[in-house]
Formats: sequence, structure tokens, C-alpha cells
Amino acid sequence: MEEEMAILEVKNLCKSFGGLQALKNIDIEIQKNKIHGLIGPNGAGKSTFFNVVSGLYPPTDGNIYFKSKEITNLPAEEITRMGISRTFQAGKLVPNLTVLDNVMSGKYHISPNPVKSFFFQPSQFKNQEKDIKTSALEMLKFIGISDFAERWTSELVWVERQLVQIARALISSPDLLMLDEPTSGMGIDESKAVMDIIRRIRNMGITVIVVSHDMNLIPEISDRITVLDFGNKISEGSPEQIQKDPRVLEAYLGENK
Amino acid sequence: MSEVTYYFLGFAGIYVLMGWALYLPYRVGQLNFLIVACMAITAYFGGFAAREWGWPFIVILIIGILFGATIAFIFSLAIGDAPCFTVVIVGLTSVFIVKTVIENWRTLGGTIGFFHIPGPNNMLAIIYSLLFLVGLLVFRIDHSRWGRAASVVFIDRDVAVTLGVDIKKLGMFFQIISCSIAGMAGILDAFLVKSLSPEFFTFSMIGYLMCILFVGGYTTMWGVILSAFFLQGIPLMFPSNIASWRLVIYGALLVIIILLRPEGLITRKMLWSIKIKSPRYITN
Amino acid sequence: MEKINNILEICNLSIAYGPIKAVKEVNLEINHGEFVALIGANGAGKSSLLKSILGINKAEKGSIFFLGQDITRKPTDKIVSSGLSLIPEGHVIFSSMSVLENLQLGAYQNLADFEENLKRIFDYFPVLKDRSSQIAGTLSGGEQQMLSMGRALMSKPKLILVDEPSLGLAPKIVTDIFNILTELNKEGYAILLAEQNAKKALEGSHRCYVMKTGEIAMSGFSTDLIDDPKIRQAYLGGN
Amino acid sequence: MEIFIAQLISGLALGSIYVLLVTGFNLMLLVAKIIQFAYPQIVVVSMYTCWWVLKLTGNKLIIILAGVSVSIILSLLSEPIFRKISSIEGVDINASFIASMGIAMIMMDIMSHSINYGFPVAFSPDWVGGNIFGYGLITVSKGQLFALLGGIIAVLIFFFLLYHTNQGRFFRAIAENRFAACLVGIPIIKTSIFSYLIVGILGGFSAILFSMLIGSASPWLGEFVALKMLAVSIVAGLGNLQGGLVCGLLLGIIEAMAIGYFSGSWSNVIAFAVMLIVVLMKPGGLFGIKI
Amino acid sequence: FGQEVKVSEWNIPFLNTITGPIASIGEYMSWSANRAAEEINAAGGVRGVPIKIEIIDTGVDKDKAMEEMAKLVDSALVVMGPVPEACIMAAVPIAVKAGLFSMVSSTSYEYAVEYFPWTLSWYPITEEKLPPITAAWAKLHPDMKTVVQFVENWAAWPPMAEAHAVGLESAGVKMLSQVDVPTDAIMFEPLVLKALAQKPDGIMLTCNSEKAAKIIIELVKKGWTDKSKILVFSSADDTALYTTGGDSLEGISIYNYIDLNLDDPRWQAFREAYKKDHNGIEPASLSTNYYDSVYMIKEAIENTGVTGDPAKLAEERIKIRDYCRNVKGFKGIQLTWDMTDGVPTGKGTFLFEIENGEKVFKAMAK
Ligand SMILES: Nc1ncnc2c1ncn2[C@@H]1O[C@H](COP(=O)(O)OP(=O)(O)OP(=O)(O)O)[C@@H](O)[C@H]1O
Ligand SMILES: Nc1ncnc2c1ncn2[C@@H]1O[C@H](COP(=O)(O)OP(=O)(O)OP(=O)(O)O)[C@@H](O)[C@H]1O
Ligand SMILES: [Mg+2]
Ligand SMILES: [Mg+2]
Repeated sequence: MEEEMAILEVKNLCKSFGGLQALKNIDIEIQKNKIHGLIGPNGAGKSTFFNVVSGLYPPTDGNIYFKSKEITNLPAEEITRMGISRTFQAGKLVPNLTVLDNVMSGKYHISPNPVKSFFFQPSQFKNQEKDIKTSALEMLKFIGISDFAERWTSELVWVERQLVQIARALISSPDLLMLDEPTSGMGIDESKAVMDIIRRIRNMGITVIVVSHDMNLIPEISDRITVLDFGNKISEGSPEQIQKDPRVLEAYLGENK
Repeated sequence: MSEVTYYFLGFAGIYVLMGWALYLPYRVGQLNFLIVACMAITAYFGGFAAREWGWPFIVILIIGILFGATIAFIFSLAIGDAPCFTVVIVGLTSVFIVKTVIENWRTLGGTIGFFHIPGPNNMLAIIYSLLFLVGLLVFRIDHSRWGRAASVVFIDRDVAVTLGVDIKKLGMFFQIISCSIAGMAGILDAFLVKSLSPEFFTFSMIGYLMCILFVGGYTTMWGVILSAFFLQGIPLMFPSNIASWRLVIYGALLVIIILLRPEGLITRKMLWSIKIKSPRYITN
Repeated sequence: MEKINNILEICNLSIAYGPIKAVKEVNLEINHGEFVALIGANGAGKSSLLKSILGINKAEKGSIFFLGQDITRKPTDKIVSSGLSLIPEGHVIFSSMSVLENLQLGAYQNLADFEENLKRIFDYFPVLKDRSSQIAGTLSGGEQQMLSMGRALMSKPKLILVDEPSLGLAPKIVTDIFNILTELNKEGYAILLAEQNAKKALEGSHRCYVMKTGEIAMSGFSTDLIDDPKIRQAYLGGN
Repeated sequence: MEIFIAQLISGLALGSIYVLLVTGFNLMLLVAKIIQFAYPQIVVVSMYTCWWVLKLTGNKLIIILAGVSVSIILSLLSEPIFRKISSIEGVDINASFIASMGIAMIMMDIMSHSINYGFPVAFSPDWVGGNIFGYGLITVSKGQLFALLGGIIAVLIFFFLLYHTNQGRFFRAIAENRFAACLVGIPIIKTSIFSYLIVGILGGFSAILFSMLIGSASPWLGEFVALKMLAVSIVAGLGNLQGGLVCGLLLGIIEAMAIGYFSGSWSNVIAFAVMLIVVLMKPGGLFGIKI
Repeated sequence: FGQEVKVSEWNIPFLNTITGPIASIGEYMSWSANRAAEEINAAGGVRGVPIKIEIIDTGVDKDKAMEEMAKLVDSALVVMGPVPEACIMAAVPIAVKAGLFSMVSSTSYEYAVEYFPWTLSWYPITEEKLPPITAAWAKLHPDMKTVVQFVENWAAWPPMAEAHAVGLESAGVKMLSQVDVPTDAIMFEPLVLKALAQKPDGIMLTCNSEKAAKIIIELVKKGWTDKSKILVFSSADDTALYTTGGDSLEGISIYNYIDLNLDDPRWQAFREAYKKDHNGIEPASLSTNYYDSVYMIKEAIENTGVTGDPAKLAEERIKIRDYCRNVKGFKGIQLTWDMTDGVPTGKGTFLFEIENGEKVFKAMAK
């Protein structure tokens, strides 16, 4: 039964902006060590779902449990510390830092406090920094962009930025990784590479939730898919089930019967 | 060493400290002018404690630093994560309030000022050893998780939060460290000058500190050093009829730098290109 | 007499960002009423090319003619008012203004039949009508993309440059967007579409240019290219 | 009661100075996303111009024209500097603060160096004008009335211009997103020069109203009011025109009352302390940021 | 004094403020120091060698003043200035440490006394100097029973205000509650209202010149008619008072240390030259101080046999110091006075009323 354990449980989640209900009574269970696809038309509430789970927006109603602990209304940094990492749809990197430093910045909560270490453990500090650097380099290698390490992020193109974002989210060794459209703007080859990366992340024991509009990607890598439409969960199941679901076909793929 | 060099180095050192005090919170995008208020408060405290109570320098110095930290802590509870211009106005108004309080406080000399502060005779050694220590600390902060997190906060707060950065706490840390440095600088200033007047801590000092930070470059800690010495030296380098236009020169420098090198004279990319000689453009 | 057919002609255009040569000696032409696609991998230089047509990036070398006039060095507003419009990649919108205000601004060069245009846009993108008083920055990614398109269409351009409209859109909407583009083309607008989604682009367009590291690697009728094995291999994911 | 009413009137007059300045300052934020810290200095320089032209000729029309045109020229001169700061990606608002601080330093130092030996300049009494209403200590002068009306009218006009006309929408569009503004075909440079021109006109008229209200100008007048202008704008909410009107007048009244019923040397502290508390409790300003 | 002069020129550094907010004051101080030097040189110099005033700008910037003073400690025989109070506080200790005498002859007693004997006060002790003159004013107006004083909180003005009050009270005038003038005030109506609410018979103005003028204008607007019952204190008797106040000043009382109409050719020549170089503006109250300073230094050099020999620098600095601190019968451009341990005695204060734009002498206090 180990397999079936849910790492993230969302119960009756609601989020409204003024009069607009972006999420309506959503229940989702994310199984541990699986890749969970999240799809839906534009404005369905996928990014909002991420924002609420990661603590950027407080939910209007409902509860969120992560590793059986309630995280509803916790501050975002606290949630991150508990092991949820995410990327952004149009995530910003720091332009005047190198790629390496950008990735290193993802390892915030497990690095030493510089002032404390300055006064009390001056000798250790250098080593700790070195460790962070090593793991950042490993992460870049894992993603397959290790030769970017010393480039300035302002020089990167869109696709490369997406990859750096993933590396930055991954370096804090999260238990749950939420990717918001990781392959948007990518060509076929790049998408395939990202697909491969996501699989390898899963194999490391990290649960992944992916939002994407790329219908080549989602069904192929997801173990399970949830479909949102106008803030409602309209379908959930294995990729095969989803691809046959008429509601999904109509609302999302635009194929009429 | 001649007297001129002594004072030049002394002031430049104090301004480097103050420049760093301004630099640190600007890492998270806050222009913290509270440092000038802290400097004024601790300078007066230091002067008074030395002359009236005869406290030893080292005790005064430590209390001064703690003083700065305490003031910053109280304020940062409210403005730890405030936007830039809120912090600006909090700083400006505090400078003004502190100045007025001193002006009306007869025990501190009021508007006349405070004279004859006793203290160590060679301040230079003290200033520069503290400068070295603070420099190390700032360097370490820069090259730590805080420095990197600050860069992220500067660009996008939402991203920073999801990296696990507690923005308010980070801002508070920076403000506290910055005001502690300013508190230290205030004490050093009082003992270097040996008298105090409310006129010493004014709006023009803020302008000067801005000049130091932005002409030197706000993305690294080194720019402050360069420009503190350079700007402090301008009036000494030029003949007096040119030097008398120094406010115009400072203003023009600010404008020119913002136009031509928005990140200041010393930028991260520049440091990097010194550090790594080999070509870094990796073409695929 | 050839020239008369051209709505846009690009001769030997080069663009550089400092040391990086983004576009090298590109030649390209679009005829009246034509739907031309520009495909190519990431960083091939498609966006740079489109931006320089509008005069946002200054061309290093070469020249651009629109309706027979040299527009290479003209300011962007003149170019837009002469009937060119760019729908840029990403979400370039006025994010603190309302949706309606965004659309009103789109009509800067063409205030004449505003109401009618607006109705047409709302027909294409019904979501925008529902959201017309929402602040644009709070729209979802896809909605912003639609707003950006709608805004560009408000100026009733003669030639529409579209940069990766499918970015971040649901498959259904992507289909819709391509339908809209085809429809616009049928109404007589010429279209230049830069797209990664080579399949869709080739299906919709008449002619196609393939860009590779800043150069035009191949060009021809879309129906021909779609069967080209090299293209299939590189851009359509094998078979 | 008489004193109270008289203080209230003088507070409103003082407040109208802040209102006029804050409106110009907010306008720069709204049309260009620029913190124009040197704006008060521009106003003071055009006050100097009015004074100089007043000495040369007594013609009111010429004086007004001269004052307004110098303010326009200065405003336009600063445009290329700020244009350089704003790239297609957007404006670096902090950079604009720093650059304008530099400009303010330059203008102030030149005034104290070179103009009239650095002495304050005073306007002749017939320019300043006398009281138009008087009952005991309650008096209203021409300058007071005009300045207050000027401030309110300026806020109304610019609010209407920015939020209810196409032109205003174009201004805001440029401030908001230059790239998008470019794409929809707004002539960026022309429009933004036009917006600086409008700010210049307001600056010029403010200068004339101040010359009637204050009756003199000094090199450091700009610095005295710059801080309060910034504070009012932040307390009200950056870019909030109506908020600026309310807070500007309130600040004037608080100051006058603090002087009248407490102490002049503490009046600034009281005014600043009130603002400090407001800012600490509501960092976004009382009426909300509008940029 | 058989020893010969060892320099080809007496170089007297003058730390002055010719930039920044009080640059206008610095300008005329430089002017009068230079005028004195020109006169002396035209008459053959000091001990046969010309004197040169080296103007050094400090602004109101303490760092600058300290650095400039530090530059002088090795070479200067005597230094004039610094001028702004903040610069005096910062820079004079350096001179004191080096044993260099500094003539801070523009500021009040409060600053000079802190550095005795290394400087001297140009004015008698505030508490002794000021009460007689305000009392004299009160005596001219026996019907004046109550006075409100406007006080700007700046440098040594608060103690001066206290001294004013002492004099007035000694003449039987009741001081109503004082009105504080903010340093950055731009509108004066609230202040004036506060004063008038107390219904005073007279007004005493202890604030800077521009502000004094604006307050007077505002008083007139509020219906004040008896102008001679407005007394402006000496530091406000500066050009800005007249440029700002204009016709509204007609009839007011003013006290200061120079008598414009003094019947003395040397003074009248000074006055004419000053007006010529300053668009017809009359010499300000402080304008004569550095003129006198230069002459006092000249006398000191001549009467103590200073040679300017660098080897004897320390010794000669002390000679100058001791001479100036106790000079007797010094002929200032306005009056002749003595110094006793750095404090002048026999220096008078004059009370005027402005009639038809001219200052008319009313009373004097010694
Ligand atoms: N801060 C906000 N204020 C108001 N409305 C919002 C806000 N954020 C999102 N919305 C609205 O909520 C709805 C859901 O948005 P969301 O960004 O979650 O969509 P999405 O599923 O991620 O779409 P896409 O695939 O296009 O990115 C949209 O209609 C959007 O306009
Ligand atoms: N502002 C810039 N500064 C420096 N280099 C740039 C800039 N913009 C683009 N480049 C470079 O120019 C090249 C072409 O970029 P461009 O954006 O035109 O490609 P693209 O084909 O549109 O790619 P994508 O599919 O990612 O949008 C890239 O190598 C990119 O790194
Ligand atoms: Mg989304
Ligand atoms: Mg592109």
C-alpha cells in the first residue's frame, strides 16, 4: 500500500478573485512518486492551483495536506521548506547573476546563515559554500546544461531559461515538484529532452505535477491526469481514459465527437 | 603621515562603512536612509558618554552598534518587506525627526553643538581594522544564500518566496546589519571629528551617500570603496575654484553614471571578467 | 512589374546584438493576400527578424520594403500606421489597464470604426468580452495571449506578423487561432507567421521559409515542404 | 475661533503648495513612471525667471509666458535623460530617482552660486497682491485663493485627462509598457515629449502661483518642499492624484495647527511623525498606489 | 625688532563659505578681507611685504573644512575662518592641536569661547552684550508692555533670544510666549497668527534675514501698523532682509554693530566701494569683521616683529595669538575697541529705525 500513499491531498479547494471563481471545490490526490499531469483550457485555473498550493495566494476555502500535514494558509516560504518546489509560467531569473548563481539561489533554506557562521564557524563556511556549488553543478549536469554554468542569464534564450528554472527548483531536493508549462515554446527535440528530464526526476523519488498544453508530452509521461475547466475538475484518470473522455475532447482538444 | 591624509583616510573609511550600510539593504531594493538617523543618534550618544560619563571607547563602540541594531529592528518590524519608496520616506523623515530632537535638546548642546569629545588619538587604525572586519562580513553575506536570495528578491518577490526566502526576515536582517554598521560609523565619526552639530547630519549627506553607492556601483561591494575615496578626494584633487563646484560635480556624476553605466563603475560582469580570463561565450 | 505583387520584401537583412549575430543576410518576400510561415528551432532568429521589420530592433545591414516603400529606418509608429502589425511572443500587454483599455489602445492608428472592430474581436475571442473590465495583468497566460492578438487586430493592418501565437495555448485554442488566422487571410490580410509548431504552420500557410541559426535554410510551397523528408525529420518529429 | 479659522485658511494655503507640487510629481509618475525629485527645483527656477522678467518688464502676460516657458524648457531638457533610463523593457524607477536627485543637486547649487549672489529673490507687492477678504485676523489673499483653486483645478483636469481621454491613455500606456506602446503604434518620443510639456506647463503655473503666494524664492526653497512632496505622494499612494490632493491639504493644515497650537520648531516633527506612522502602518499609502 | 622679514608675501588663508546655502555671506566676507589687503598693499604692505588673502572654500561641509584646515597646520602663520558654525566646530580643534590661531570673527561668543585661547570672540559675551540694546529699544517705547519674540532654532540664536528677553524684562516689558520659527518655513502666516493671538505691543525677531522680512510682510498684511515696535536682531540685518522686505521694512527698528552713516572717511569709502560692487546694496552687518581681522593681523605682525620664518613658526603663531587677544585701542573701521583675553570690550551696539529706506540712528549701548 506504500505505493498508493498520497503526498499531496487537496480537499474542496476554492479560490475566487472578486466575483471570479478560479477554482471551484477541487479535490485532488497526488500519489507519491508519480508524474501527475494537469491540463485544461486557458484560464481553467491551473496556475492558480499552483499558486494556492505553493502558498502565494491564500485559498478562499478548502484544505491542503502535504505529507499528511496541513499546509493551508502557511506562508509560502514555509511550504517551500517543507519540500514543495515550483517553476513559473514566465518565471524570472536574475539577469545579472550567472546561471550557476541562479541555480545556487534555489538552495536557500538549507544553507548556513552567513552572519552566524561568520562569527561562530568561520572555517566551515567556505566548505558549505563549496558544497552548494558542487550540487548546483551536478544539477546543471543532470538537466544537461552544465556548459552554461558561467553564462549570464540575461543572454539565455527562452528555452534555456526554462531549463535553468527547473534546475533552480530542483536543487533544494524537494519531495514535490510543480512545473508550470515547462515545454512551452519548445521544439520537438527540446520537448523530448524535457520529457526525459521529468522522468529522471521521478526516478529520483520526486513526485512531479506538470501543467502543459503539449498533448504530445502529457499523455506520454503522466501516470495520471487531471483536467480542469473553468475552475472545475471535469475529469481524472489514466492518460488513456482521459484521451477518450468526451468532455475533455470537447472542452480541451476541441474535437467534436 | 600628514594631517590631511589622516582626515582624508578617516572620512573615506567612514564613508565606505556608510556606503556599505546603504548597499546591503539595496540588495533587496530598499534605499535605507535610516542609516543617517542611526549615525546621528550613536554619534551623539558616543560623544556624550565619552565626555560626560567618561566611558571607554570600546564600550561605547559596542553599545553604538547594538543601538543601531535595536533601532533597525524596531523599524524593520514594520518596513522589513516594504517597497523601496516607503523605506525611503521612513528614512528621510527619521533623519529629520532625529535632527529636530537634537536641536531642541539642550543637554546635547542643542543647535549650538557638542564640543571637546575625548577619545583615542589615532582613529585611523581603529577605523581601518573595523573596516576590514565589516568588509569581510559584507563579502560573506554577498557570497552566501542571503546575497543570492537578495538578488532574486530584487527581481521578483514571488519567485523568491517559492525558493523559501522569508522576504520580511531577509529585509529585516539587512536593515539591522546596515544600521549596526551605521551605528558604528556614527561612533567613529564622533571620535574622529571630536565635535558634533545637528548640521553634520543633513540631507546633503544622504545625497553624498547616494553618490557613493551609485557612482561606484550597487551590484558589488567594491564600488563603494572606489567611489568613497574618489569622491572624497575630488575637492582635494582639484584647484579650489573648481572644487567649489563639487555639489554640481557630484550631481553631474550621478546623472552621467546613470546614463552611461547604470550599474555603476564596478559591475558584477566586470569583476567576473577579471576573475575568469578565458572566453566565456559558449556557442552551441 | 514583379515588385507590385510584393507587400513586404526583405533584402539582405542582418541583425546583431553586440557580438551575437542573430540574423544573417536574410531575403524574404510576401505577396498580397499570402499566408507565409517562418519556421525554425529555438534561437533561429525568427523573433529578431519580426521585430526588426517593425523597426524595434534596428537592422544592421540590408533593407525592408513595405508596399514598395523603404521602411528600414522608419520609426515604429510610422510603420504601424502604414498597415503593419506585430503580435509579439510572450504576453506583451498593458498589465495594469483593463482589457477594454488595452483594446482601445490597439486602435491608436485606426479610431474610425472602433465599435465595429471591437465587436469583431469579441467574436473571435469571446473570453475577452466576459473579461473586458478585468485588469489585464490578472488574466491567465492564454487569455493574455488572446488579448495581445486582439489588440493587434484592432488597428486593421494590411500585413499581420505573428510570433508564436500558440505559445501556452490549449490545443483547442491553438486550433481556433489557426482558424482565425486562415479566416483573416481569406478576408485579404497577408500574414507572416513565425512558429515552432511546424505542422500547424505548414498546414495553414501557402508558402514557408525555414530558418536555421540566423539564415534561411530552405523555402518553398508549404504543400511541398510538408512532404520533404528533411523537414519531417527536423521539425515534424519523424514520420 | 477667529484664530482657528485663520489658521485653517493659512493651512489650506500651505497645503495648496504641496498639492500643486505633488500633482506635478504624480503626473510624472503616471505619464512616464519617473520619480522626478527635481520637480520642485524646476518650479523654483521658473520662479526666479518670473522675478527676473518682472524686474525687466512689468507686463504680467510676459511674466507668465516666461515662467511657463522656462519650466517647459527644463522639463523637456530632462526628457532625454529619462528617456535614456527607460529602455524598451521598461523604466528603472529607482534610477530615475537617483538621476533626478543629481539634477536637483545641480540646479540648487547653480542657483546658490550664481543667481543674485545666492540671495533670495522677492516679488514686488503689486505682483503678490493684497488681501481680497479681511475680517480681523481672518484674511484671504489673492495668492492663497488662486493657489488653492489652482491645485484643485489641476487635479481635476489631470485626472480627467489621464483617465477619461485617449491622450491620457496613451501617456499611461507608455509609462506602463513601452514595448507594447510601440507595437500599437504610439509615437513614443513625440507622445512622451508632449507629456513632459504638460508637466512643464503645470510647473510654470505652479511657479506663478507660488510667487504670488510665497512672495519670494530662494535656492533652497526647492529642497525644503521636495521632501514633503515625496512624503505626501507616498503617504497618499504613489501616482494617486486625488489622494495627493487630500493629503497635501491635510499636511498643510496639520503643519499650521502644529505651529499655531504647539511649537514651530516641532511642527515639522509632528507633520513627519504623522506621515511616518501612516507609512509604517500602511506602506502602500492611504489611498493606494496607482502606478 | 631687528629681525628681517623672511617671506616675500604674507599669505593669510581664509576658510570661507563661498558655495552652498550661505554662500552670499561668504561672498561679502571675502570681499571685505580682500579690500583690506588691497588697502594695506597699496600703503606699502606689512613690514614692507604685501599681504595676500587666500580664499579657501569649505561650503558648510565639515569634512571639507577639516581637510582644508589640516592642510594649513604645517605652514600657516594664522588662519581666518572657518565661517559656518558647523565648520568651526569641526575644524578649529585641528588648529588648536597644532597650535594655530584661528580668527573665527563672524560667529558669536558661544563658539569662540570653546577654543580659547586659540581663537578670539569678535563679540562680547552674549548675556552681557544684548540686554542693554533691547532695553534701550524698550525705553524708546514706554507704552510697549508686552512683546512676542520669534526665534529660529539655529546655531547660537536661542541664547541670543534669551539675552534679548532679559533686556526687555529688565525694562519692564512682559515677554509673551515665544514663537518658534522652523528653519525650513516657507509660509509665515501660521507663525504670525500665533503671535498676534497673544495681542502683543511689540515684536522681536530673532531669525534669519529672509524669514524676518517675510514675517514683517505678513504682520503688515494682518494690520500691524506701529512698525517701530518691531525689532530685528543683528544677524538678520543682512542683504536678504532688504531684498525680501522692500518697502514693508519702512519704520521698523533694527540693531546691529555697524553704523552706516558713521561720519568717517575710511568707512564711507568702504561703504561706497561695497555698494558699487553689490548693485547698490548697503554693507551687511557682518561685512566689516574680516576687514578688521586683516588689519588686526597686520598690526600683530608689525608690533610683535613676526618674520614669517618657517623655523620659528610655532613661536610666531603664539606671538600673534597673544597680541590679538589683548590688543588695546584697536582701530576698527567702525569704532575703536580693546580685547581682554579674547573678548572685546568697549564695542558698541547700535539701534536704528528705518526711515525713507535709510537707517536712522536711535540709540547705542556699550
Ligand atoms: N490575481 C488575479 N486576479 C483576478 N483574476 C485572476 C487572478 N489570477 C488569475 N485570475 C483569473 O483566474 C482564472 C484562472 O487563471 P490561471 O492563471 O490559473 O489559468 P491557467 O489555467 O493557468 O491558464 P493558462 O493555461 O492560460 O495559463 C483566469 O480567468 C484569470 O483571469
Ligand atoms: N536582446 C538580446 N540580446 C542579446 N542576444 C539576443 C537578444 N535577443 C535575442 N538574442 C539572441 O539572438 C538569437 C536569435 O533570437 P530570437 O529570439 O530571434 O530567436 P527565435 O527564433 O525567435 O527563438 P525562439 O523560438 O526561442 O523564440 C538567439 O541566439 C538569442 O540568444
Ligand atoms: Mg497558467
Ligand atoms: Mg522567438
